[in-house]
Amino acid sequence: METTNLPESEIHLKVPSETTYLDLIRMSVTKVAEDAGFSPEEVNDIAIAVDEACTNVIKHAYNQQTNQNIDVVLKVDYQKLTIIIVDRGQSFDPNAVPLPNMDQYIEELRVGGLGIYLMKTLMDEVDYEIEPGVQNRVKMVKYFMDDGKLKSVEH
Amino acid sequence: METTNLPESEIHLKVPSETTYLDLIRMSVTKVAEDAGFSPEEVNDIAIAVDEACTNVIKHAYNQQTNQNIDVVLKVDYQKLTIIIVDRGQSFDPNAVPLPNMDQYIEELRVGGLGIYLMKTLMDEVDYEIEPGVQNRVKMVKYFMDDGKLKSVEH
Amino acid sequence: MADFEIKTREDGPATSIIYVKGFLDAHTAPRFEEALQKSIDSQRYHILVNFQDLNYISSAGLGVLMGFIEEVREAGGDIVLANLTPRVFKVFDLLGFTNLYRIFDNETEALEALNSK
Amino acid sequence: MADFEIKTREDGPATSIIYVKGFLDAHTAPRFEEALQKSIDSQRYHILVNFQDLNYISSAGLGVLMGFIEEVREAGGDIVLANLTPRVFKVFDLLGFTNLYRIFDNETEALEALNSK
Ligand SMILES: Nc1ncnc2c1ncn2[C@@H]1O[C@H](COP(=O)(O)OP(=O)(O)O)[C@@H](O)[C@H]1O
Ligand SMILES: Nc1ncnc2c1ncn2[C@@H]1O[C@H](COP(=O)(O)OP(=O)(O)O)[C@@H](O)[C@H]1O
Repeated sequence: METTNLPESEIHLKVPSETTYLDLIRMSVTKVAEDAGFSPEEVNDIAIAVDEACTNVIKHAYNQQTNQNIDVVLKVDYQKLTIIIVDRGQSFDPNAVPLPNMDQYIEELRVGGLGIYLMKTLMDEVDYEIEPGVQNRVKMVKYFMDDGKLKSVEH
Repeated sequence: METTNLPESEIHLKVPSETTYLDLIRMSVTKVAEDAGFSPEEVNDIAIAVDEACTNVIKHAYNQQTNQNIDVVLKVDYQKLTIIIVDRGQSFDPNAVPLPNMDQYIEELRVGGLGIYLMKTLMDEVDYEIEPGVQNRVKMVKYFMDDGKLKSVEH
Repeated sequence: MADFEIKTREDGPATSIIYVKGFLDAHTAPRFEEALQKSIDSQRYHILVNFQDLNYISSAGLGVLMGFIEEVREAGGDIVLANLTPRVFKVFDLLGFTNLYRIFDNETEALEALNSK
Repeated sequence: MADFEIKTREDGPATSIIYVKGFLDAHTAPRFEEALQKSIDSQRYHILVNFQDLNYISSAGLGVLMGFIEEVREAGGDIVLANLTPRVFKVFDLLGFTNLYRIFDNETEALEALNSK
């Protein structure tokens, strides 16, 4: 049992690396995002982004091994919801994964490769922090006021 | 971040010690209990028991301090759902807390003191494990088949 | 908490009807308490609590009722309950509270009983 | 997972209507895939997917559609979509998939388009 204290408004969820837990993860995220004051549409966007990130962990980082686990950390502060998803599976180089060109994608009727694109489209920030052999971590942020100026300053 | 692995079908939820999180806890427990196959009535019973245990942690163990946290562990195996709730607040002696005599309770129009009674009535097993200064832990079990014989053997 | 709503309707000079919706737990119980307190502060001791849209109750909700019942009855009134969902009724039944609170299938019956007391 | 249901209705010799209900994610996508595969296995290349009761879709659900569209079109059929909820439509729109799949407000229009193709 972990003994560290949480700062206020931080929630941890740890589930086995199985797709059956995606809906529990979405439900928890949905609840926290709703309570934080996001609109129903934003809440759905956030749920999709988290779903995609966790699906990738199960599919790619753990290569469908179900005896591993996924940590989901949700933090709410006055300006944003931060979601951190951690796995201890295979690492990858997120910079080596090109985002799809959607026109080309549709023309060539490709399959897959939309998860990270959706995460980046639906959230304000998506950052990977890969420590090979230790853990992989993706941090996603959604601001309450989707203020382009604020965002461009932060990047 | 915790680095231990979960055995299969074990879920951890860690939330701040605030009553606002009771519904997130209930939602998670409800989802896990539903997926485990409990009936809607049993699921509600389990949610109440967990709510009562967490409410006690917030009210008594943490004395309404909201900067602490509560761990809820949910485990499903072939015969039961086990729920473990851990706090690192003030300890107490569960054996020194008498269960209310409900006839007398009603006659005297008492207030409060129903939480542990409900937990014990709604769950098949309720066990406290108090380590003063370290942590308090209540473990509650609900069997899939509410088999009186099995229970009387176990006690 | 979006999942809790409480509304009070005054019915004549001495009666309040309190509608409780959603999840009644330690977080939302203070708002239920407030509604009951308000009724009592305005000398409305005939209180009908309509639990029609109440999905869930924990002991915190029961504690609110227990906290007022003595005062209300001593003042010649009562707290009666109507339209309990099965899962809410079960909690009252489990604790024997069905012997303590009069529980009715609908508002009409509850009001009749409340005002003929 | 109680939150997913899929039903197929055959409509004439060449058409299937697939009803998808609940949450379509990486966990439930294999069942959607199965339903599409079954339709194709029985030479029904005219496929209408009715998303009326679909609350949620992730890229796993889109991947299933993408996995069949080429084969279906080469066989002279199509996959068309009907009754998308706003949140499901948004995902298709966001990715430009509205240019790839014909999307209709109701089954009648979708069937007409499917069979006149
Ligand atoms: N969490 C992860 N761990 C390891 N590899 C990943 C992870 N997420 C993404 N990837 C890699 O990036 C690629 C693109 O991911 P994504 O856009 O989600 O599409 P898809 O999962 O459908 O391939 C994946 O195919 C995989 O190689
Ligand atoms: N988790 C806990 N930590 C410390 N004390 C507790 C805890 N749970 C229960 N208690 C003690 O046991 C008593 C009975 O608890 P309970 O039956 O839940 O009723 P209530 O909380 O309404 O008093 C409490 O008043 C408190 O003194």
